[in-house]
Amino acid sequence: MGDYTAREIMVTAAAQMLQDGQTVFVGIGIPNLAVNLARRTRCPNLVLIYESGAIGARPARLPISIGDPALVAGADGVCSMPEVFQYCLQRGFIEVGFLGGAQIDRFGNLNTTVIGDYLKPKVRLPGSGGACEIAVLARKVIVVIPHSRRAFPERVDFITSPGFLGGGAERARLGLPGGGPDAVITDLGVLRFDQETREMVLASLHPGVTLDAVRAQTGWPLRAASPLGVTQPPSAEELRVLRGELAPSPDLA
Amino acid sequence: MGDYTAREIMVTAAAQMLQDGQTVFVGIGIPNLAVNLARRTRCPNLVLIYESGAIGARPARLPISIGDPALVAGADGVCSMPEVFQYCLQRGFIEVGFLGGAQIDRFGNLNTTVIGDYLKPKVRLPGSGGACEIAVLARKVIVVIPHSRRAFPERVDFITSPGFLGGGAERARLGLPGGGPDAVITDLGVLRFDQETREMVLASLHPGVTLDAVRAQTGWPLRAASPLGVTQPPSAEELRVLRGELAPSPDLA
Amino acid sequence: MSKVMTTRDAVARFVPDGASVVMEGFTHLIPFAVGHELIRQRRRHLTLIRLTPDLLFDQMIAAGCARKLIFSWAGNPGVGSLYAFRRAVEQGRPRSLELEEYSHFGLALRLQAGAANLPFLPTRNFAGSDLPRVNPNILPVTCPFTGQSLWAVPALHPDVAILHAQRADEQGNTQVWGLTGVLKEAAFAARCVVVTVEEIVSSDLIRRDPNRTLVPGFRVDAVVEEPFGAHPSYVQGYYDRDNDFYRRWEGISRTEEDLQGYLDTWVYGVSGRREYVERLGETAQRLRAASVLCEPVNYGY
Amino acid sequence: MSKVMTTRDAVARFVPDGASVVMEGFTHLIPFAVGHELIRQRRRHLTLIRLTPDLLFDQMIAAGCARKLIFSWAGNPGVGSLYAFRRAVEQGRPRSLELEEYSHFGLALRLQAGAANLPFLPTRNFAGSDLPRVNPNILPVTCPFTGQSLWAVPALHPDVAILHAQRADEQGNTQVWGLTGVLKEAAFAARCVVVTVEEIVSSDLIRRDPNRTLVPGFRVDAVVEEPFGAHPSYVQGYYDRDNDFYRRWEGISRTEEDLQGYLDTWVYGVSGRREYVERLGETAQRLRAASVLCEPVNYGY
Repeated sequence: MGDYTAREIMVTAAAQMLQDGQTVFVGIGIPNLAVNLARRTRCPNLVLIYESGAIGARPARLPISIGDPALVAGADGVCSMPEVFQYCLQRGFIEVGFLGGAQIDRFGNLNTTVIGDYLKPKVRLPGSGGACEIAVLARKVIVVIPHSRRAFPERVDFITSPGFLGGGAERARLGLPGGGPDAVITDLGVLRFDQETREMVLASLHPGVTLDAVRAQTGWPLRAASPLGVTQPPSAEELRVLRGELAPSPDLA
Repeated sequence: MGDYTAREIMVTAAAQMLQDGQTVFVGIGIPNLAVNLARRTRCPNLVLIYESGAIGARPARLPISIGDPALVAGADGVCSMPEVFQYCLQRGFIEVGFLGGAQIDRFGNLNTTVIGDYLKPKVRLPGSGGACEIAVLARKVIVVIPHSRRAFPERVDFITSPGFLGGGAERARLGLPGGGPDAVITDLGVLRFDQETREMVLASLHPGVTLDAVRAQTGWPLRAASPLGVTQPPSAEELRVLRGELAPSPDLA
Repeated sequence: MSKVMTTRDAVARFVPDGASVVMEGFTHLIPFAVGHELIRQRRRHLTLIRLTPDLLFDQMIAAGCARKLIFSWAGNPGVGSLYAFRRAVEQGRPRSLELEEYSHFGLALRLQAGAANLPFLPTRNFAGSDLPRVNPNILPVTCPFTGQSLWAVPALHPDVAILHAQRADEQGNTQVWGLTGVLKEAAFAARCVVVTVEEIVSSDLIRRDPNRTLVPGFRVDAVVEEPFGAHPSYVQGYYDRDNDFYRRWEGISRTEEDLQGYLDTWVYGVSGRREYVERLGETAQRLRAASVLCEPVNYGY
Repeated sequence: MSKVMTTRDAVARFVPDGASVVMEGFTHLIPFAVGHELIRQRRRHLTLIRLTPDLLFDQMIAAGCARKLIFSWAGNPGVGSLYAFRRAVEQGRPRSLELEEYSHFGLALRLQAGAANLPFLPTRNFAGSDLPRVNPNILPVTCPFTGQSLWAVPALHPDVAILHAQRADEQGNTQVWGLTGVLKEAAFAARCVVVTVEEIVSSDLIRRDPNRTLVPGFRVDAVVEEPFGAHPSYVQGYYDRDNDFYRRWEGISRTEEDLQGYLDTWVYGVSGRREYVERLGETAQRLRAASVLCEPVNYGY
């Protein structure tokens, strides 16, 4: 890798998937960084919507939570949560939703609920939050998740947030309104979904990463696109913003 | 009659049915006068809710419409109309709702939709507005309507706002949440409903009105309570408020 | 990405003949400026949607714009009838008018279902009323938990929502105070949204009080600055309702001739709202709102 | 009809053992003062309801108040786990905890159905998720108009709603700005409502800006003035979130001993919120909000 961290290229790869003027549903962590980076660089007219009810947010500091007061001050508006979920998300106005998770499987289904059995969990995770509805209802979903064998099992222990379910036309058959996962961004590369089988396919490797390294961290025989691309690394401008305005505030250091 | 008009005793009879602290759904016309009179006299803590969304209104002038700006200035709050209908009325928080109409029948069903056939009406009336939901959902309903044979037919041409339907237990059987009509106030007297048959029964005559005069204006053989009461006439204080603060403003003269 | 345009352009661009148009505002904020422009541009075969058709739709019906009316209360509040509406329904003049009729709650719920993109919403209303008998869009639904029978109405998705508001910025972030009625539901239910406002203001002013934003800019297609755009209806903080005109409407609308005379003078006879307000003259002055300011609140953290 | 009382009295009067209690506020306005009083009064067998249990319910679970949790996201946002919650679920300590789990949308909708007094509300959410498989309160429903299958959740009617807000008058007319989350739905869904506020203000101040009223007084049973009542959560315009404390919770909650030590000092060791704020000392000063005032608007007519 170059002069940037694995986290930084995840952020910039996610930011590069956005187009100016889009209406984006933002989560915490890397998606939050990615969207705020895009807004400060290529996409000044991005509309940031948080499930907390902040509409058109312009946070002056990097919000640690999706309910941060900086998301309200200077925003275009505030909605109640029933309104955000119904009038924005269910109504189909969210063009891009971001998701993360503890596990993702080959058809893009996500688990943030439990590791192990639901009633006797090995690890109890936080649960859905707004993830299930983003997965079902957003026009498209971008997943950001670090690559590991544990995080990329053949099947997830629990489908919190449906991707393409069993693959093929199953998602469409069940009538899910949203388009489902469009890309998965990890610390090793970017993955897309086959338009027929809906199986995850490696689309690009981050600079310096090998296909074998990705396969070693994936719990099923991972297909790779051919030709296999190389992810565009963070630009100097992006790194400047990420390490400057978007650096965690001192009290979060 | 004494030193007051038929309209004035309708207003005071309606006002006298209210208790301080009640949550009241207010319509225009006489109910509006009655509720504002009660608030200025016996019931300073009456909570006035208008279907327009004004909550705890304290109009400084007599509102000509239920959407008057004087209902907002100085009110406790403002709700959207879906909230008023669902969170206030359907939730069961409205203790008293007022209704008027072009026709009322012996079981308290009201018509404000059409005279004649629905598809080929002789007279097209305004329709339900909020009346249907007040009739179905308010804990109890007080009807204010001038007495005439035309307005008191055996059966209404159209049930806009259900009272006790065919009488007896029919309203309960259909599962209407609200208690239905409690009293009907006319320019001749006050009528109540038999607890068994749910038929309208004359409860009191306004001073100087005879039972025969009421029966002559009623489209079915009207029963009268025994003993038959006499409606309490407007007090000097009530008349002072009605003719002073609650007189129509100059531009409405 | 300014969305600012004129009323004339907004109407030409977003409201074709045959469109279904919701024009909301409960007593407050009724979009008369756009209604008059629709009459001037001789729009035809519209499906007009409002809880309270009011003088606005009475004028549009008289002018021949309407094919169908979806409504819940058609009267002149506190005054009397809408005579153009009654002529259309009772005598088919100037043309017949198809009616689809709800109660306020029912029609508000149709817009709410549309805004939420649900095919239906349930209600405890309507039991015992004859409304479901004459309107096939009110159907029973069974609760999957309790087995209880309720009534349901389907979503309404008008082609256009036309709203008037106190203020918006150039991107369409629209702020309203006073009565909000079903404005938000109408805006989210519709396919596109035209907003006229008393004032186009800076985005900074909007963003200093985001809780006042009723419709966010991403939902708005056109913004028009149209002062006095709601007269004879009112705008809280700007001007009072012209109750005198509402009362006079009872006389004006009683005959087709008088109503036509009104339209000739006040609608066809002016090029737009600015000329209309000039013609209003000192009536506009008389209606100007007193200043009754609220206290500012702190958004700091 | 003043409804003003102390937190101690409000808890004693409105929250019996075994009650179902919704304590809302999404990141903003979390009612910690009342939560700590519930712990101090050793309330038991509560059904605790929140979209995001947060540190508040982690503390109440550790203190043994909870029998059941109805929730949709149980974590420490941006930081890590709620370890008392996890110990209860994974190891049954200090006692087992029954879970009833939704997504945010699902649980918000249950409160909305409760507020609207509907037995259920439909949603296009949940298709394909395993949530309906583990929660029998998510059932299919068929649209009577389109025949489409959707999912539905039932109404939730908690015994008590506990909310914190910026201000209210003595009658309970409660004003909120900034994020409102599901506060209104919780207040209307519940059987009774306790509101703590940063400031009890004059009714005149409230009535000068009625659009800011989120919960009208007729819906409120008790009003308590409890400055800093949401710390370590925040109140827009009053104080910032104590993000540092949220981060330190990761360490405090990891062992039962450290968590108990926290409760001994900050909950059992103080008589109420006033002493808690004194103990916070200059942290409270540090968190005080800057002044970023909005412009007043005109309610005149």
